[in-house]
Amino acid sequence: MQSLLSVQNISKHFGNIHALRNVSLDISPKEIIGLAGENGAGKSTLVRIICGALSYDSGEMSYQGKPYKPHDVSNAESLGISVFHQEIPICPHLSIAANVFLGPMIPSQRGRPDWKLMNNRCIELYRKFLDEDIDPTVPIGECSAAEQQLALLVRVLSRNAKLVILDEPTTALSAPEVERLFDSIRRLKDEQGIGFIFVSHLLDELMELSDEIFVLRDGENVGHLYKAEFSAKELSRLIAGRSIDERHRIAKDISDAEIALEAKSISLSKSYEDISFSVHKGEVFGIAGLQGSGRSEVISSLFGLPPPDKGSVVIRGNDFGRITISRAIAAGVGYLPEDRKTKGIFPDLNIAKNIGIVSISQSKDLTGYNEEDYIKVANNMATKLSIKISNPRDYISALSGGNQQKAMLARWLALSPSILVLNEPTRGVDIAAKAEIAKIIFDMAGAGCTIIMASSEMEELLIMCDRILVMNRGRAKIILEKESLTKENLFFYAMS
Amino acid sequence: MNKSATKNQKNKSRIVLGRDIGVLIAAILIAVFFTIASPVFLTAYNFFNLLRQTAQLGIIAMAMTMLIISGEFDLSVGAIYAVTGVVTGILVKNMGFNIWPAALIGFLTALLLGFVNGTLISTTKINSFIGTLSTQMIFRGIAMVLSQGQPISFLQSSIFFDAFGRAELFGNIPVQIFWLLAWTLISFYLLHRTSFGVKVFATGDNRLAADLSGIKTMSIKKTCFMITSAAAGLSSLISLAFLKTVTPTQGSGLELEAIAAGVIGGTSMSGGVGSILGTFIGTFIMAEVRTGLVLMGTDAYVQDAFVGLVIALAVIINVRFSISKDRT
Amino acid sequence: MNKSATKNQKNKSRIVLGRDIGVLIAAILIAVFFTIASPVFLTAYNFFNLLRQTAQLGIIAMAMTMLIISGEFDLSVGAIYAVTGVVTGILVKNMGFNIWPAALIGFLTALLLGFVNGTLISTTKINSFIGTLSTQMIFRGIAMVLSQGQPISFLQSSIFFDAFGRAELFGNIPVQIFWLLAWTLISFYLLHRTSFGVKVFATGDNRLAADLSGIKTMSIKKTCFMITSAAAGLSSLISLAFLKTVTPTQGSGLELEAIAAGVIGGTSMSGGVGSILGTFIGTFIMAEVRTGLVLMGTDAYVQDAFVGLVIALAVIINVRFSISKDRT
Amino acid sequence: AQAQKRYKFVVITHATAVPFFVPVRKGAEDAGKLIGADVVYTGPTGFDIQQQVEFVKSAIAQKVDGIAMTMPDANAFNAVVKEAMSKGIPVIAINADAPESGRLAYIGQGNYEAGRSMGMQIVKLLPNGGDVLLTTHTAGAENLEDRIRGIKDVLDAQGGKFKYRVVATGTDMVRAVSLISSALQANPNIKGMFGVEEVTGSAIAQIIERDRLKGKVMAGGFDLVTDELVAIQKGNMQFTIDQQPYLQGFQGVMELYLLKKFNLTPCDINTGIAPVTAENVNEVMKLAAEGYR
Ligand SMILES: Nc1ncnc2c1ncn2[C@@H]1O[C@H](COP(=O)(O)OP(=O)(O)OP(=O)(O)O)[C@@H](O)[C@H]1O
Ligand SMILES: Nc1ncnc2c1ncn2[C@@H]1O[C@H](COP(=O)(O)OP(=O)(O)OP(=O)(O)O)[C@@H](O)[C@H]1O
Ligand SMILES: [Mg+2]
Ligand SMILES: [Mg+2]
Repeated sequence: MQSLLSVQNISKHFGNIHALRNVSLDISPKEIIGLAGENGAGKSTLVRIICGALSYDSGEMSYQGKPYKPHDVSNAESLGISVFHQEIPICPHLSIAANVFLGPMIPSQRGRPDWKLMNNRCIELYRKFLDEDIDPTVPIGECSAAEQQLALLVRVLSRNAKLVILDEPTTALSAPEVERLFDSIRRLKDEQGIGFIFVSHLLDELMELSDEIFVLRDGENVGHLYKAEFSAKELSRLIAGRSIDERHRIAKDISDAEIALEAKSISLSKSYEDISFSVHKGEVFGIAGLQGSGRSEVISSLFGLPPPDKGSVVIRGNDFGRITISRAIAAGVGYLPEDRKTKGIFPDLNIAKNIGIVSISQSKDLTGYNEEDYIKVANNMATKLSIKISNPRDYISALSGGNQQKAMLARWLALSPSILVLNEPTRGVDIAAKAEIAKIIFDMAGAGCTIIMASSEMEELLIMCDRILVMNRGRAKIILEKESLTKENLFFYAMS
Repeated sequence: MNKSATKNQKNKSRIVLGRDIGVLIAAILIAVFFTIASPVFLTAYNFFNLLRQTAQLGIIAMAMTMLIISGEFDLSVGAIYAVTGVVTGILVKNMGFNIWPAALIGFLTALLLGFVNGTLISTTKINSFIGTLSTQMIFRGIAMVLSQGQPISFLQSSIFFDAFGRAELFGNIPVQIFWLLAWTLISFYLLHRTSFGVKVFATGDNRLAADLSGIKTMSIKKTCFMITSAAAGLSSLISLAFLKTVTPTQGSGLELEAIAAGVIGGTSMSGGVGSILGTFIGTFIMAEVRTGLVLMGTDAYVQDAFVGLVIALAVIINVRFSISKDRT
Repeated sequence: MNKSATKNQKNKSRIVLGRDIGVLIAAILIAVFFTIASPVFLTAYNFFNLLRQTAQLGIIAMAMTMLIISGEFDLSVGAIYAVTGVVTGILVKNMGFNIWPAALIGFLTALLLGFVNGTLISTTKINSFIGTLSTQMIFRGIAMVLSQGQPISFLQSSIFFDAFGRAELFGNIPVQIFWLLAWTLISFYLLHRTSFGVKVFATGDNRLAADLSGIKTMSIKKTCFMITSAAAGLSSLISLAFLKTVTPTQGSGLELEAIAAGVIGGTSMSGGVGSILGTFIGTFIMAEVRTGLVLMGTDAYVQDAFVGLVIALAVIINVRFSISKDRT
Repeated sequence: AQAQKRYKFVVITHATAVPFFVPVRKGAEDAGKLIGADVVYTGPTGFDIQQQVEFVKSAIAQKVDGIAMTMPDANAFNAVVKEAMSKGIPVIAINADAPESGRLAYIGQGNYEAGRSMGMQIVKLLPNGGDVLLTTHTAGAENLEDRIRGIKDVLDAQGGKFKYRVVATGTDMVRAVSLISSALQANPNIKGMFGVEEVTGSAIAQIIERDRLKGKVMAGGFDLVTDELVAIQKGNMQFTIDQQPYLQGFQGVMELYLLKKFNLTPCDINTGIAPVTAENVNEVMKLAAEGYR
């Protein structure tokens, strides 16, 4: 069969970073190609080159047998290439329908955008791809991250494309949503002969969906596996360049350790109601639940974002009626936000300042700031957490996603907090880094730090936590521990 | 399910009028206040006076609103306003042109300056505050040099002056009001009823997202700059026809007023949010306050202070209003 | 290894001087140009002239830079400058105060107005463009009402006038230059060598992230507003001492010049990026261009246009320069 | 003796963008041509004393042969004028005077005087007094405030016959027209409207013409812009005050030249204030078009 897109020896550099070196890839119609690689391997760069958003230095592409050199995004789109981008680029004030149909050619009638048609089409598309009913006129900025991600997925799937590229499309989705999405993808592939390129850090997803997997490392092709050759072990070895030992949490019995944090019947209107739990010193406590279950609202409330309206949070015996960020920090609580880009990093500050910022924020305004001190701290943390940095004076944006995430953790670890609240600690992070972050968390817990984490990846919670609170529609369903801590239980309580 | 359904109802009403209703109420309240304070406020004469003021600023403010929605703004608009008038003036006065072609050339000059702004900002990606501040100084210099600092008067009569600024339709409606309404309709249609409008919103809302969906954000911005300069040109011709005179210093400060009118009307300085009707009412509020204060006999020294106060209040109310809506 | 080593070298130099080196080179090139064009340019007399001009604007511009880095800016700074002078003036003239306490009260008034700005912007979260545009009008109104539109002259003599604006140190160095240098050092220390400075950068770079790291971004912004108003107050006292007169209209347009000076010096209008030295040089460039054009005998009408051109060029060069650096 | 030294004189005004100063500039440049000297006209675009001082300093740096400048503040220029004089650069005040500064002479007639002159015209037009509007484009602008003060002093001296109100409009003429006509509406008893500069003066002319108030409301303005002169021709407006700015620039340069060349001591010249009325408007118009008035 004639190949749909063939990429040959593409190279691309940004300044003195070689993002891609002689990368090649081949995809036929009716085929799903998996694209794997650690953070910064060049996956998104390749995607952006294929869709015309970036130029490249050398190499060739051909599309449907003809030489292909897109000069911009709309050019690629008009040829039937449609892309879901990793950064979830939405226009928050526009409606879902507008975001779905946004482009150089907005459906219109006599020059006027045809909202009726778009709204109706939008409803149909959601039914078809996701089996969901929605109101397409809601401004998308008011939707959750998952809903936004779904909207952009509907968008790419609706374009009648011949080649669809999905760059980490599932990071905000829950398992059932992922399943529905995968069903649609398979259906489109079979019924319409569409080719897919699928980028993900989750090996299970990759292996489940893909027909072939290409692996990139440091901007180069390092492997190409056919379906029959798929194995998690081999894949992770190719991605990381070494074998990764995934460690499970060896559950400890800490039930008689002192209580570090206790939530006493906390509620937040429209988010969650009457949640109680207590976490012991040195424990890793997980909070699970589907999107919209109130999981991330509960965990961010522990850091005052916003504080619960009712109930109280007791931290090491101190009752914080209303908990605020500064009170939480003073009480030794650290918080890792779920969205690194908008809530975590300071793109124009260097790595040392990014790591040192919390201790800087806690020092008096007129304290002298000596960069050398913070460079030392940064170097220290870099060794401890094996963050790959060449110079702490570089901007943090020079780091790969996984290393940025470790730097975010380092920000708090530098203060040796007694409680760490982690919201999606490994979102968008590659498997090697994920394993390392898990190790860091275990070490912290071993040293007596209390960890409370929320994640949309149930597997991750199962691997890492001593106990898991399962939430469903704003309410606590159960706290699973020891023997009851199984995948089946987790799913059962989360979905019931 | 139920919850999200009621939420949707609310949202729908917002798209149609919600955002503008706050400003509208403010405009009415202010009118009521001044009517009580001064009996003259609510007369046809005064009303047309108000609208005439609204015309000149409003045409520019509505275009500026589009530009702000697209994520930029233009501090040189007052200088473009001056250049248009001066170019037209010297063509007529020193070079013996007929007023019609002279005005056309003046208008085209405005477009050209808008093109310069658009190209400067969209290709170098410098911030529009500083970019258009510098072109403001340059354009103003052009007006000064061309006119040698002198005002230019038009002594001849031509139907041009009637058509653009002097005629009174149906006996007492100043022709400016016709231009204002025409421009409002065109802008409204362009921004709220065409694909171009949707692209303008998208560009200002999230440039990256717009780029990645294939919208040529650079050319959208450039077009918005040119629409703004066209508005400055038109407004300048209207003022020229009305006054039969132009000065090289005219229009200074107009840019800030135009931006303020837009923001009072609910336009967000960070782009992606705004409406033509809101700006229309915003401009009307500015004129109301200015005129009302004069009618009440307020001290000349505090008038601007009051206008400032009203701007601050209007914006705070609008922000509160839209925050509380957005956060539900 | 080798590659990354050279990269590090580059980075180090960037942080120490890199960002400012571009502006410095521009300042030197401009100086060379004017020295060739006019022999008077490179004289001690003219140099001190330049620095004296730099003093008044520079003090404000450096504070404004901090404010811009924190993510806001202040259009009311020229009005605060006027209020400070007027308050001091009427205390001395109408109420018989001694100049020292009068100046102190004037200065405290400036701080108070800065506090008003800071509170308005940080609690209502309205955009600082429109927020401080409205307080600009209000503050200017206060200056007008207090002075009844009249200038106020100081006839007495006091060491105050020498200390702030009239003395010449070592025979020929105007005392303003001392104030400028003192303020530069303090600002430099505050912004680049204290925790406060890092918090300012963090606040402007990513407010959400700063909040989550425990920085009280609201109070940081408020403090920056007050530092800016303190600068306006100080600068106003220096000018008052130098001229021995104040007018209620003084300082109009100062805000735009201060912002422009900062941006020429590499400050980013979107916050999180900037430096005191850069702004110092930026202010110096503005003074150089103004003075150089006068020395060359440029026509009065085109001077501002040239200044605009230089601003545009300086900013474009700076943007190019820093884009290519940032993205490597 | 040295061969013909070419003198260089600088004329500095406090707001070069103001049309008022255009004849000042022309007068100064004409004088320069006449005597074969270089005349540079400069100054801040908008009113700014601090900046004006810097312009003077720049002139000193250039070691020019003389400075003719406006001094719109009683004390602000004292130091810089002394500095110039001590370096052998003669300084003459034009248009606005600061006697304490140590300048050699003053050429012109002040804004306060001009205001008084307008006040007297108003009294002549409205012998029975009444309500009048005084209009200004910028409240607080020094020169305009002086004129207003002059008018008020004359009107106040009429024993309470006059009631006046100051309306500030901003420099935009369209808005000026609107606001002034609103003010007129608010008080139907108004007998006269008088603008203290050309913007509101022209606006008043517009209103009289548009609302057909010719003869019903007296009107006057400042400066010799075409709009006002035409209005006087048509009888819409009764007078405008001319400060003869050409003379200020011309004589300023002449006196500097005579001092340098023949050591003739500069002396004050009253350039007079010439109200332009229907009687002399036609000749003035011709001269104004040529830039002399
Ligand atoms: N616009 C850019 N300017 C400079 N460097 C860039 C740019 N975009 C990407 N890079 C660099 O190119 C390399 C590849 O980045 P890319 O985003 O393609 O990685 P990725 O494989 O998608 O990683 P992730 O799994 O984190 O999404 C990284 O080192 C990144 O820092
Ligand atoms: N999905 C959507 N996103 C954004 N705006 C929308 C959407 N759907 C409808 N609108 C807006 O709602 C309004 C009503 O749209 P609709 O197409 O139903 O009205 P219409 O009656 O056809 O329009 P008109 O009033 O111009 O005749 C329009 O202003 C349109 O812009
Ligand atoms: Mg990436
Ligand atoms: Mg990627």
